Amino acid sequence: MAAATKPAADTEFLLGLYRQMVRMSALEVALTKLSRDGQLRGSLHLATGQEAVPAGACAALRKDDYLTVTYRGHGYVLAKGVDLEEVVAEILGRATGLNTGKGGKMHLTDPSHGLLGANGIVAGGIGTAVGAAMASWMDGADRVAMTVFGDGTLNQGHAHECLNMAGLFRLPVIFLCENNLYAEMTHLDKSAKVTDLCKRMETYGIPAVRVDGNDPLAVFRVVETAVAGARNGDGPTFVEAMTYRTCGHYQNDPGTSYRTLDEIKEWEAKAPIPRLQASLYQQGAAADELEKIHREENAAVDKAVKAAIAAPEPPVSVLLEDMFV
Amino acid sequence: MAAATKPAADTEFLLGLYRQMVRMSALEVALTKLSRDGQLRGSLHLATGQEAVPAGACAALRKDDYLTVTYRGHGYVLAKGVDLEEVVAEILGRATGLNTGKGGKMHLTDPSHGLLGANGIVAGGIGTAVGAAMASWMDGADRVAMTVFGDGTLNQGHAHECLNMAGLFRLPVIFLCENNLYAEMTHLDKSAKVTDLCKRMETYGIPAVRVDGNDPLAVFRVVETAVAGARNGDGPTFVEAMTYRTCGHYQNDPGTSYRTLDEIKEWEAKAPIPRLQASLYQQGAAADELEKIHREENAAVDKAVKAAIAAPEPPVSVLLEDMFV
Amino acid sequence: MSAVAAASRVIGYTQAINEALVQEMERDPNVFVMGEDIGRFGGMFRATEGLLERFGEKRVIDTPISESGFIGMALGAAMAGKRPVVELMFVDFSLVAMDQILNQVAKAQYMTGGKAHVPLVIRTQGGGYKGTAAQHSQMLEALFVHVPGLKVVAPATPADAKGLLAAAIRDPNPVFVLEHKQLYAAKGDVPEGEHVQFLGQARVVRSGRDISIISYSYTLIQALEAAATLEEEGVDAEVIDLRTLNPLDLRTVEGSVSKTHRVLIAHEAHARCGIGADLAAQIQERMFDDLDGPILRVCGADVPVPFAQSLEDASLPSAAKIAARARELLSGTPPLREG
Amino acid sequence: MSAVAAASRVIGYTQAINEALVQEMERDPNVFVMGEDIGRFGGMFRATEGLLERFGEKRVIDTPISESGFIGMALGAAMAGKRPVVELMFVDFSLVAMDQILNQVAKAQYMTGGKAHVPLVIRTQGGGYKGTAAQHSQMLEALFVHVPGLKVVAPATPADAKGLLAAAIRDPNPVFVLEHKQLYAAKGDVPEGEHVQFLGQARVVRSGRDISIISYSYTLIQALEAAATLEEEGVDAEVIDLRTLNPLDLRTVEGSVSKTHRVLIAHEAHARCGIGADLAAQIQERMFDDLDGPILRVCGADVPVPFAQSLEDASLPSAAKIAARARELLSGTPPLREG
Ligand SMILES: Cc1ncc(C[n+]2csc(CCOP(=O)(O)OP(=O)(O)O)c2C)c(N)n1
Ligand SMILES: Cc1ncc(C[n+]2csc(CCOP(=O)(O)OP(=O)(O)O)c2C)c(N)n1
Ligand SMILES: [Mg+2]
Ligand SMILES: [Mg+2]
Repeated sequence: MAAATKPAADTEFLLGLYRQMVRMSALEVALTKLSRDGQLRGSLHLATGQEAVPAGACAALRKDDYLTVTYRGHGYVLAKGVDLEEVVAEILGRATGLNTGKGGKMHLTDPSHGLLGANGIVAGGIGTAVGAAMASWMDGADRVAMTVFGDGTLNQGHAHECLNMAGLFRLPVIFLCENNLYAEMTHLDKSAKVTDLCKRMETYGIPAVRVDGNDPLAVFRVVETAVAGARNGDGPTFVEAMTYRTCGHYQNDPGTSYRTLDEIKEWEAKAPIPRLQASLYQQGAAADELEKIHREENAAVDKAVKAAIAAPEPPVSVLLEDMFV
Repeated sequence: MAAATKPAADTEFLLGLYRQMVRMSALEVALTKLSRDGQLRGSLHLATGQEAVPAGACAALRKDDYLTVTYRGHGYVLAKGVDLEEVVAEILGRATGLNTGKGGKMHLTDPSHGLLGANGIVAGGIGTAVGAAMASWMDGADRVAMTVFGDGTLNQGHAHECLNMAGLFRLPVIFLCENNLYAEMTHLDKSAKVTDLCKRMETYGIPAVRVDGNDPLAVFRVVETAVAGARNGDGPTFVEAMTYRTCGHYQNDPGTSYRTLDEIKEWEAKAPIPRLQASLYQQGAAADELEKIHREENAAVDKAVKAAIAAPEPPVSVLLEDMFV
Repeated sequence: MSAVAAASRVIGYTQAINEALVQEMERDPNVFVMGEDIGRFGGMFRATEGLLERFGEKRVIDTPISESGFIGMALGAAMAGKRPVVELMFVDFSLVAMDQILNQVAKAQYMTGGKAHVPLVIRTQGGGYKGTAAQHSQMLEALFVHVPGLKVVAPATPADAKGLLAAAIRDPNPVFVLEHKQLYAAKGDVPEGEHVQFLGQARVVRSGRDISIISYSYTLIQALEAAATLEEEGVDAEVIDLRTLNPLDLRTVEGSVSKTHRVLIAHEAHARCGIGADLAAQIQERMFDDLDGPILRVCGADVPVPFAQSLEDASLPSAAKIAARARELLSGTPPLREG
Repeated sequence: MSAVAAASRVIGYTQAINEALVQEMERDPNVFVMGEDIGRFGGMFRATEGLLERFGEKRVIDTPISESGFIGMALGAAMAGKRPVVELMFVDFSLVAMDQILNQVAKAQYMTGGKAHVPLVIRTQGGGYKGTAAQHSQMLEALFVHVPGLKVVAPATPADAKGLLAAAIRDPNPVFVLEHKQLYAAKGDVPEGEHVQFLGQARVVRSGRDISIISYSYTLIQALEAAATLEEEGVDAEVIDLRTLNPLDLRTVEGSVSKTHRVLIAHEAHARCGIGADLAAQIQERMFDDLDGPILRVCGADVPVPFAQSLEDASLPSAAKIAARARELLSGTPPLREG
């Protein structure tokens, strides 16, 4: 998190990004297994192949910066520093969960890390982030907010209203759009005439940058710049991270009925984890070191899963609690 | 209405536009009086100074073309050919009203003239028009739809969603925006960073034309072109008519607390009725003829008002009717 | 309509919906469907599978994620003579389109003095029990009943899913059809061929003399289970499926209450200002002297649907809770309302 | 809070609101207001007049016509430690922001297991009698009560308008404050200086023994008028102002019912799934044996509010209708519910 001050291409920093991606991936593998085994309830929206965006983007944020994400946002939640065990316990509906089991995967929220919520409604959390940015702007503080959403989300009215106001008031907020080409099963081409999402920002007077979303360092750099601008009073930035989910939209979608295998393979070949691995090797990182990261992250996830499974479900006695303070 | 085939600058045609504007203005004068006398309930949103837009735009539509307007849309309703007496009776809440007194001024609706409704919700009728255009597109018919709204409306999510879909499906719909610089008391500058509304259409892939909204002939010409395109399968057009309401937002707003008198005067000098009058004189129209139009339209409005006042209110027995067919 | 019992076979609730759509789209070229991922993909719950291939892309319209926009467009299309059947993926998402649904669609006929005709169907699904948490598990029918202007239907069986949807499509008014995600996997006898029911008719699913259990949608299944349990205990429960929530079939309800004198209403939606409250108020208004005890309710707890299984179970109705509440009512000493 | 009766004077409902805003903005720099035309212009109903001059443009924020957006922003600001007081010009417009209100604001505290804190106030106004027709005359409180998560307040007097709004702003939870357009012109005794009431407390406005008339908002004024008429006829009506609709003060209601044994509920909102239905259901559940007759209601008709005066009058409650319904109840032979 404090990485923003690091020289960006430094191997240690890259290893940090790598670790984030590996952690996220390890979590996805574990969750997929739990879901198949019937131990994870509800829907599971993975982001396989998109790991570089959360890793890179969150590295540019401070712990106290605000963040809202979506049902597909577990990578950001981890990269923002939220406790892995609490996250897993929440996803498994345990009393020890981040939100005492009441929220579940779609509603992971931890204000102590600036995480103002994942969301189950497309665009639903955008206003929250823009409003948090407004609070910072009111106080003349240098905290910024980031809100993450997909390509399809720009067609939802709420997104439009918030983008317009962020542009109007010049609020310190980063709109991070993961353009993975599809909204559920609908290709970008079928949801808007104008598929150049950066161009669509001209209507709001919000500067827009497109970035290779499978390169965590590239993502980090553009978000870092956007964050610096926002802290500095320069207002919002829209970042379009070009990426792809090589998995389906959710656990019951193989993802192949509306996409060609060629397209999927093409993107698998550009998957961010092997790609960063390759460049780390090029920079002289030791295989040992990378393996150790995998081992550690797998172990951490494993431990978190075991702990969650061992933990109790919330007792019925808390059912009516937490409605009102 | 059949005017679309006329040579546009023909005096007779201009006289027709003039008559529409005069009718609308006569109605506004009468309604203002009724409102002051306490005979007209609810709010009254006038469009003094904006008469050229409805006159010009509706002249480019066929009777069977669809139209949705706003609380400020009485000018369109008349220009679309809806019966004046029924309109006035509705505005006065009479059983003889266009909508049996149930709707009132904000909800004037007459599908037999393609009028699918005025609306009390900002942007609320845009979807209706776009959907009617979709029906026409499905049938391969050449009916088009027009929807009228103000500058402030583009900041409402529903407008965004509809514009995007109209662009995507290339529907035969004309988005007619009356840019009168204010949304209620809020200047355009204070509601969006980007105040070039035509530019905002780029995000939807919708061609946009700006026109002098105080020149009914100019409005007619751009709308005529847009309509021809839409009938021809070329999809939607956005028309931005630059105009100004020289009255307040509604009957209790003098309109002076948020605008300078200079600004108001400047626009009063450009008011469309005297302006067209001047050019009609230049084209050799006789004063008699114009006076006759005023006389006739005043008389028609007068008659409509008298008839409405004499008409009964709807009987209580109909209260629960019209919910379901 | 369906006067002669047609041949039937056992099919699923989803297939029954699909049959109704095919049936009505074949019958009337003005019927079309619209929604997110309903065409190429066949719908998140497979209800629109095969329609695109069969009816083409001007009658099976995939939309962007713009519920307010496309419901508004459906209104315009309906006013222009079409018969749109919109799929709203989750009823929870109705909240982004509420102005179009409640201020526009619901009011158009009345406030135009009958000049606007809005033959429009919104199909959607709600309900919990699947761990989909607070924003994907709601039952929001009360909102669509409170603001007048929509007929509201909630089929509990595959046969009703077909027959009520067909009726909704033929109805000249806007109809809100609330399916239930737990029912998509349900199977049941469904008439082959044309099958159209009447809107506004409740059904006595199980006849009994001791207590009237009134329910609808998925909770109806639980009510029947509860009735079976009660039977073993010597209680003869009548079970009524409301099926249509607006307009209400009060005649059927009254017939039952005048026989049993005891009423239990069960539904999954929240209690406060819910259908159960509404029905209880109406029953006691009309039949106060017929009642041998208070009208009780089993409802979803008045909290957002929690994710964890233990809490979700605690928050939602079950056959056991319905049976327990019935026993309390019959024992004559009902405690205060739960929760 | 307000334990010692402060000096008071007669002021208007609008000014009372304005005083509460000034009082709370002076007290807590985190309180800010936001909405359409509330700053430079002072608000369509003048409730925010003078605030911009006094508190500057970072605490008095004029917004574009983007209700969903700015209510979402208020949520974020609240979670970030601010205390936003949003003005929604008409409650009818809440429908364009319903996802933010009911799926986001209302659920945030519960579904985060209490981790999110949402001290947010939405101030708005509803109601008819002014010929503003179907989309500007609604009373939609039932929607905000049905979906749990908001406290809902509806002040009927200037003193309550001040004291309840101040309480709402200080409350750590999201509070929906529903004012009434007919009340803006009302005048009444309002304490000077700091005046904060408790949320969740009903008030016995008029004590009586024969019947409990329960109401709130503008209809409360009509209920009091009806009680005065009834008094002339020898009927001693108790009138209760609910004031807070969520949570309900059932204790006060029960105290009254156990004394009068007859209940009439009056409100302007639609009947079906309304607050009256909800309260009736709860009262009969808890106090069935205390009731000497059915709980009756006077509600707005279940149609969109019509424009014409004759129909609007017919569709909405009045003192005369309340008195008439009370007489029916007392005569022991109430006919079926109107409409
Ligand atoms: C208002 C609303 N409409 C529809 C949905 C169903 N839905 C969930 S995810 C999704 C697609 C979102 O696409 P995109 O914004 O591209 O994000 P991605 O899932 O690709 O990350 C849809 C339509 C929803 N959750 N909320
Ligand atoms: C959803 C909604 N929000 C707010 C309002 C209140 N309102 C009525 S007119 C208006 C201004 C609209 O401005 P513009 O679109 O420029 O149209 P104009 O009135 O200038 O013709 C507003 C905010 C409303 N009717 N609906
Ligand atoms: Mg996407
Ligand atoms: Mg304007």
